[in-house]
Amino acid sequence: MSLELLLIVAFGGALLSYLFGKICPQIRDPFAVISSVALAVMMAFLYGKTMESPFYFGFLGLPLILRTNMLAWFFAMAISILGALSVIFSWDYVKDRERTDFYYLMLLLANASMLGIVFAGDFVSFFVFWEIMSWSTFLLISYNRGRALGAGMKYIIMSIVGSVSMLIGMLSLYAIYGTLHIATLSKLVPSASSGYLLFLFILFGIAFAIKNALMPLHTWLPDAYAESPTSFNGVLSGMLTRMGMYGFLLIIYVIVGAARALNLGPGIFKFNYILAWLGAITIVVSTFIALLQNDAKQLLGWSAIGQGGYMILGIAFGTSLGLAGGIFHTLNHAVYIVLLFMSVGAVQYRTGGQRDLDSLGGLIKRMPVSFIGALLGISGLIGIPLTNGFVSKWLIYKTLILEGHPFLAFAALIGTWGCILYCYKFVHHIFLGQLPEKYKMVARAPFSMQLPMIILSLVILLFGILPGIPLKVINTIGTSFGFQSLNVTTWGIASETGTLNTINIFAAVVAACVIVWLIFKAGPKAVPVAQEDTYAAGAAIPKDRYHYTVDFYNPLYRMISPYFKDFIGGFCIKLAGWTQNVCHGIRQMYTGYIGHYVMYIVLFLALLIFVQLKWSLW
Amino acid sequence: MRAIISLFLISVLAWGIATALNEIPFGAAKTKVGEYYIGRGKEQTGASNIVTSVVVNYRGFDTLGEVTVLFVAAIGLGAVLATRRKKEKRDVEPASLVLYTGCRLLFPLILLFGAYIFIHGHLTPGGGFQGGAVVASAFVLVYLGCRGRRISETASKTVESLGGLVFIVVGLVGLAVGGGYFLSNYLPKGELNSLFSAGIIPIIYIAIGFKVGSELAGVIDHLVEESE
Amino acid sequence: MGISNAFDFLQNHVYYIGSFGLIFIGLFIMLVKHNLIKVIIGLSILETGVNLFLVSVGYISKGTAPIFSKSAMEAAPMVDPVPQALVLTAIVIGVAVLALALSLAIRLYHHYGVLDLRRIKELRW
Amino acid sequence: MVNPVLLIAVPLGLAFALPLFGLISKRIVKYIPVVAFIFNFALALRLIPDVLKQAIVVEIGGFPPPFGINLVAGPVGVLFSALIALAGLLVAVYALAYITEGPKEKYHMLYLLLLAGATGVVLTGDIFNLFVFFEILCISSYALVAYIGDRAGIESAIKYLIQGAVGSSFLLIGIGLLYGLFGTLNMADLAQQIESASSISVFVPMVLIITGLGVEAAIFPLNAWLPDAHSSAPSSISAILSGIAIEVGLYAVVRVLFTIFGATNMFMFFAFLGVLTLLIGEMCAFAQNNIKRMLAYSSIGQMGLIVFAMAIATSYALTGGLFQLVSHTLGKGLLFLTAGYMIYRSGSMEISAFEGMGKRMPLTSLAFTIGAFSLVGLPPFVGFPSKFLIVRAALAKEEILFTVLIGLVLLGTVIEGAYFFRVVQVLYFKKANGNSERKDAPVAGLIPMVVFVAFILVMGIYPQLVIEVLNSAASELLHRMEYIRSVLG
Amino acid sequence: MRIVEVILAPILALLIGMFFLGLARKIMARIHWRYGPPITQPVIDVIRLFSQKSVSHGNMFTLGVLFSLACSLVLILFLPMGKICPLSSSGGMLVILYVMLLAPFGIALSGGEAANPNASIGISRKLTLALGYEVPLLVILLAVMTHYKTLSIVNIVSMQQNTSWALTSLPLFLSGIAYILILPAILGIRPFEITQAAQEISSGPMVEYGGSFLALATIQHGLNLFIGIALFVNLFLGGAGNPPIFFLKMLVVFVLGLFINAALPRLRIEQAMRYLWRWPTLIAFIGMIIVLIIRR
Repeated sequence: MSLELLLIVAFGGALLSYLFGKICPQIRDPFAVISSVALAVMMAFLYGKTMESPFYFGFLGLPLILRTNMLAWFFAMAISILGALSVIFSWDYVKDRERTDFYYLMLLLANASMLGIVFAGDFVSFFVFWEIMSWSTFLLISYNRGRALGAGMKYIIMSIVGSVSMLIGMLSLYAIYGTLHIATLSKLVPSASSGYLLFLFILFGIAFAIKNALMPLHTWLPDAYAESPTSFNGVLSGMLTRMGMYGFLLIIYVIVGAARALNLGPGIFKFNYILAWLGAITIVVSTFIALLQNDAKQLLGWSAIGQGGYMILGIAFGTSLGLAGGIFHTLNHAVYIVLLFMSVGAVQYRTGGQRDLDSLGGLIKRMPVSFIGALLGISGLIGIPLTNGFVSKWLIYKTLILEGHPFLAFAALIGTWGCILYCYKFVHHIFLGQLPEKYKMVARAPFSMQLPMIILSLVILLFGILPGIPLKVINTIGTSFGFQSLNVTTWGIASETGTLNTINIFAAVVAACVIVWLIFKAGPKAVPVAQEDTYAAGAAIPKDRYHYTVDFYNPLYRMISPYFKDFIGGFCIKLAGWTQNVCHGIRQMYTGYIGHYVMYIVLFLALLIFVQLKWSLW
Repeated sequence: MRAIISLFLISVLAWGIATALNEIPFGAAKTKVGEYYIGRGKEQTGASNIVTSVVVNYRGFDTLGEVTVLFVAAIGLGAVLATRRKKEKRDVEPASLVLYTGCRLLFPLILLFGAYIFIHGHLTPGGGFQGGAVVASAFVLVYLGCRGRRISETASKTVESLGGLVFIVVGLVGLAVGGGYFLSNYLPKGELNSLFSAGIIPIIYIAIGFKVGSELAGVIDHLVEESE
Repeated sequence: MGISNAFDFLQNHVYYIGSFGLIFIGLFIMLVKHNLIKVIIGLSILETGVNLFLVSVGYISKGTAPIFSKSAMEAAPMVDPVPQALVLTAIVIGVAVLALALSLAIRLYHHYGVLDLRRIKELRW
Repeated sequence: MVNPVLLIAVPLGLAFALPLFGLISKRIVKYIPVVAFIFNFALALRLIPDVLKQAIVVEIGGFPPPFGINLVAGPVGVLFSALIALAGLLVAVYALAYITEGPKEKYHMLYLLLLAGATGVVLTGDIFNLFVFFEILCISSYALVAYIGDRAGIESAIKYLIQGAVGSSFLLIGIGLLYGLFGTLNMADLAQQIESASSISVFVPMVLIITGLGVEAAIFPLNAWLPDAHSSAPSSISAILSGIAIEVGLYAVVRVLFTIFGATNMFMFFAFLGVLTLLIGEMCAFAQNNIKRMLAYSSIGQMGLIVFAMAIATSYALTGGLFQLVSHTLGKGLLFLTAGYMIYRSGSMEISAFEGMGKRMPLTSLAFTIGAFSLVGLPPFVGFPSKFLIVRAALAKEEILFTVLIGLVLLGTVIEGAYFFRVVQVLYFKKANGNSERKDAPVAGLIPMVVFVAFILVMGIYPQLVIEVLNSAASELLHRMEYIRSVLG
Repeated sequence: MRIVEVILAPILALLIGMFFLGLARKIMARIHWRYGPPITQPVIDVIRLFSQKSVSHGNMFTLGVLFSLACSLVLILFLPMGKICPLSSSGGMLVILYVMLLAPFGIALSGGEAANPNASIGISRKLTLALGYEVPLLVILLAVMTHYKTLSIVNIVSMQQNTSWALTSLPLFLSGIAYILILPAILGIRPFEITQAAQEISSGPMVEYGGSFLALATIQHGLNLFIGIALFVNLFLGGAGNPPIFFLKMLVVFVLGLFINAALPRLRIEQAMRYLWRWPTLIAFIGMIIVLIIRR
């Protein structure tokens, strides 16, 4: 199973589905599904393999290299599985849209390029795939037209800023070391001067922070998440955004190495402290902004920004525990955010694209599978014990507390508590409460949507109850970075300062539930009643809008809304306006009058002569 | 205001150029290249007019370009003014008989003079361009004196093309027979100071003369037509 | 520097001064005049100045035209023939540009009805 | 060995003969440029292997330099000739269907002459000869800009002409001064005699020449003609002007600076100037709503980038700069060609008029998108390796100043991305208002687009294809002495 | 032995919780100069409610309540009561923190499905209030954990047993004060009972509960009282060597709290939030900074 073959399958699948779409549209969808599932299956066979092979020599004399190791495999596996699920989900979702061939092409291309990124063994191929990912995503984000154009624009401009800064960083590596081969660089770079390392971190950091939506470089994300097709949100939010995490791991732990990276800078202004604080700010601010959102996808978008902060917090301190937490959280977040977006997507699909939280409600009765998906999704997001999010968050908190950063831990924890509020809002506004009249006849989500949701729900529980499965893989990654191995058991992590043992919790919860259920059963059976049959102090119950959603946490909103606004987003918009003005100002230079133009020519000449005569500068 | 700025800028330019000119004393130039041409031009090209030998032979490629520039200008002018060509003919008042006859009388004479100039380009001051300009002046005279007369566009085009082609072909033949050099003077040089001397120079100058004459005539034709 | 020195200077550099005088006059016209025809005239003056300059570069004191004739087979000194050849080319190019400029001016006048460049500013920014 | 003079002589001869062909049949006229450039392209390709070994010096008329004019078909010259022939060929094919009105015969003649002039500029080894060919190039472009004959065309042509003429006059004064100083016009001979460009008597002619050439090369304060001319010309001509004419101007500047004067002291200044040109060009393009003006300003920006790359003056940088030049020719040529038909279909140059073009002209829109991506420098298109090389070269200088400058350059890239992506969005993601019938460009229009796209992709994926030529071209520019030796023996 | 503990602990907690509920009513009545119900009244109520009919609004309505109660029961197992701590080694404080938050969340999910605006308003207040007191609470807990450098609550208790109570030792003194200030909010008693507000929003989240639902909710409330106080005792009063002393400490804390709070009027939710995010948070932060300084 060579890596070239994998990438050929990935990219070839993308192009072929486009062609099939043009030639015979009936087999396009099955083909896309089969190719992406096949990719996931092939990926599974790569488990535990380590290899490296140059696949192309034609680029400016730089060999392009593919390599795989545990880190790459871990990300690749997640990408391919989530990609396959997203493709399955898309089957019905985009069926009736325009330009579906284009959609599939870009979706599969984005997936394939992500695989390319994680398998890239040198920076050129890394960058190439990175850019392919950027523009294919740009085209997909803009796919919905209308407001999506602005979102796509934001995304691509920030992406270009990121890639530009990465380009500078990577080429400065090339200029100094004469190679872009990651394995070679990881031997050479650690001996560089601190200043240079900081320079590298800043440049690469900008690129990865933009992709990972770390504040203050997050502005593209909420709009991009909200406006892109919901079926693509899975890919976008699950792994694509987290390529920034992969990048951070790559630059911090693979290239520079923990030994140098963690002691860079003076005192509390160490590089990783600053990174961690940015992560913490990201968590708190975006959590509270998420609380204020009334658009399901905007809410999830802001939530995803905040979750990105957890991952950064996890990896910032370079302990094996935190690293495991950060990487595991990346995976977990991918699983539940994809699930949540799919659930929103299913609702949108059935309600005609409705994603305004204030207009929905009561869909639990019509779309139970989507509800279960959403419930498990938010459980993971909150980190309820026995769901996957709990384990990774536990690891992160524990790192922060034990490393003596209670303020960061506070930020992380308060993020979680805020998260409960918006998660409840999300579930309550869409699925609970009163079912509006117009959605009375809404059908269940089609099977192609239910299937991925069910799978992901099971994954959430699986990783929550048996976290050892992924943690063992992650532990291998950590040891490959040179950290000491964790004591991972199938049920959790054992250590002196607080052990995690999910089986105990699991047993306790099951026992408690059984007991409570028995007690409950002891009483008389509850009578199911209709929706309208509620206590209204004798007043008539209106047919519609008897569902309290608008300004749900009103007192809280009033308290926090002056302080938690997307100031940076506003600033970016202002910046764009200023740029526009400056550009308009500059072009006034071209007045249209020939006399001026000739004057410019003479001026240029006279200036050069004058300078040389006066100062003999040249 | 602009005038002041302009004056200032120009004075800076003047300052710079004056400084540069210090190194080029007037009237003292005797360059290696010029010396070479004067010294060896006679034998190498067979033309007694060294300027001509420089123009057509040593720097013949420039001249090819120069011809092309004029050609470009003529076509460009035609292209620019082309869209207004299709105008209904306006009645023009005919010139007086004296003028008319005088023009018709002078026309061949001027043509002949022009031809003389370009045919003797390698011997006397003058050459293809000068001769061509004289030829064109004959057409100006016709336009002014015999209003309504036009040269045939096809004919002038053909002459232009042929003139240019002769230049190129003469040059290309050099690749084959003249030692592999473009525009090399492969024809017999003849005796200095005689009409049939200087190899390809007279041929090229004749071609240029025809070409320039017809081009300038064409330019004038276009401009006259436009201004009517 | 006495009057005679100045006169000598003038005499020695009269072509340079004249040629660059023409060049700068032409340039000045192009910089300050609004009328297209005047600008083209300025261009023409500028080109004339350049041509004059080229010729004067090749001048050799008391030199004759570089043409051999039966009477003057080896008559020394001859002026440098190269600038003369260059000037020939430059003149033709000048003529070509001028002709094109005039034709464009004619067409411009058809379109705008004026030749005032301050009013011909549709293309800008 | 084939004589490189044919690269100039054949198009010239065909241009002269074109009216005669026209007499035979009006219809074959438009195929003549195609034939000419097929010949030229094949010839240039044929020359490349020879030239890589050693530069071919052709003496016109058999007179040894510096006494006769000579052509120097070094790697640079042949590279440019090949590029000119390629772009010329493709645009000529495009023009088969695109040029349907006006004096077509004259169009094709002027077109041939323009490119013959451009080829002359890049091949010649004599500075006055360079001036002459430069004038051919300029004058034919003045005429072609005015080809449509509307208000905008004429106005921009006259502006272009006046600025160009002023520039040419300066150029000529500079050449005259040089001749007065050194008594020679041969570039190699001049180079041999000039030791330093710092003395004022050499400096003044140098800046006069650079200013003169710089007008055509669209260096910052000298480029006011460009947006007007490029936006008003027929799109095929815009493609050539953007893709060839200004590049050739830049070639001339570079040749003068590097080979003749060896003005290493000026490079820092030109690096700044390049960045300034880039930023101003990109910012002006950003503020445009007119597609062709936008592309024209973008050309200014690209020129700035190339100037910057050249001014770094290491072999990496020159390779990168030349590569960027190639990629700009391909990218901008493609963009203007596609924009031509989109304007034709929508009847307007406003970007907003292109809404829904992705449906109406799918292939053309796709080509436009690829061209735009390539110019922004996204892989796997040709703009990426070229930008890659430039950035690498700037960083390999290991000077803070160049790092800052490259940062500014890449800021320009960001702006460029912003406006190109805006257009791409308009093409694909806005609903067409009104007519949305699907009708692509005609075949003769599509073929060159496809070929451009193919080149963009192939060279983007396999830059090794040209890198050898570019490397030796860079070393030709960099090693002045080699050049002198190869010409003067 | 472990099994016995597991079974015993919840039952004990249940009994004590119900006792506290009754005690609260009794004491409040006494303060109001009334006689008040018997202390066993809550137990009687629960038993009575179990025999009554009830209505259900759907599966989530039912499951939410069960889930909430189950979580509270599980939580008991993580809290050491004297020497009894059945699940001491399964995640420590973080698990406790999380599970503490699930009980209201379960009620919220359940009440949410009822489609009664009163319930929704109550839930919104309840969650907001939870966020309000969690801010100082988290700071307090983090200060404790940072000070003792462990996440395990058992370790914290044993460390206090070896030295002195956290409340009386310097670094954690302020944290303890802050905990006391937010304790009523955690317990959901006056002045922080706006979430229930029987007169205004008909008991808020519980508005649709009847019969066994209400019984379960009441039990849950009792357990909640137990948990909040037990946590305080464990963290700041050094836990206890054996269960009776532990319960005694809890009783003292509870009664003192009741006396103080019974005199206060009910706060609106903004007032409550403003209060919680001002003084207790400030004090907690100062406490945390002191802990950090001492740790250095």
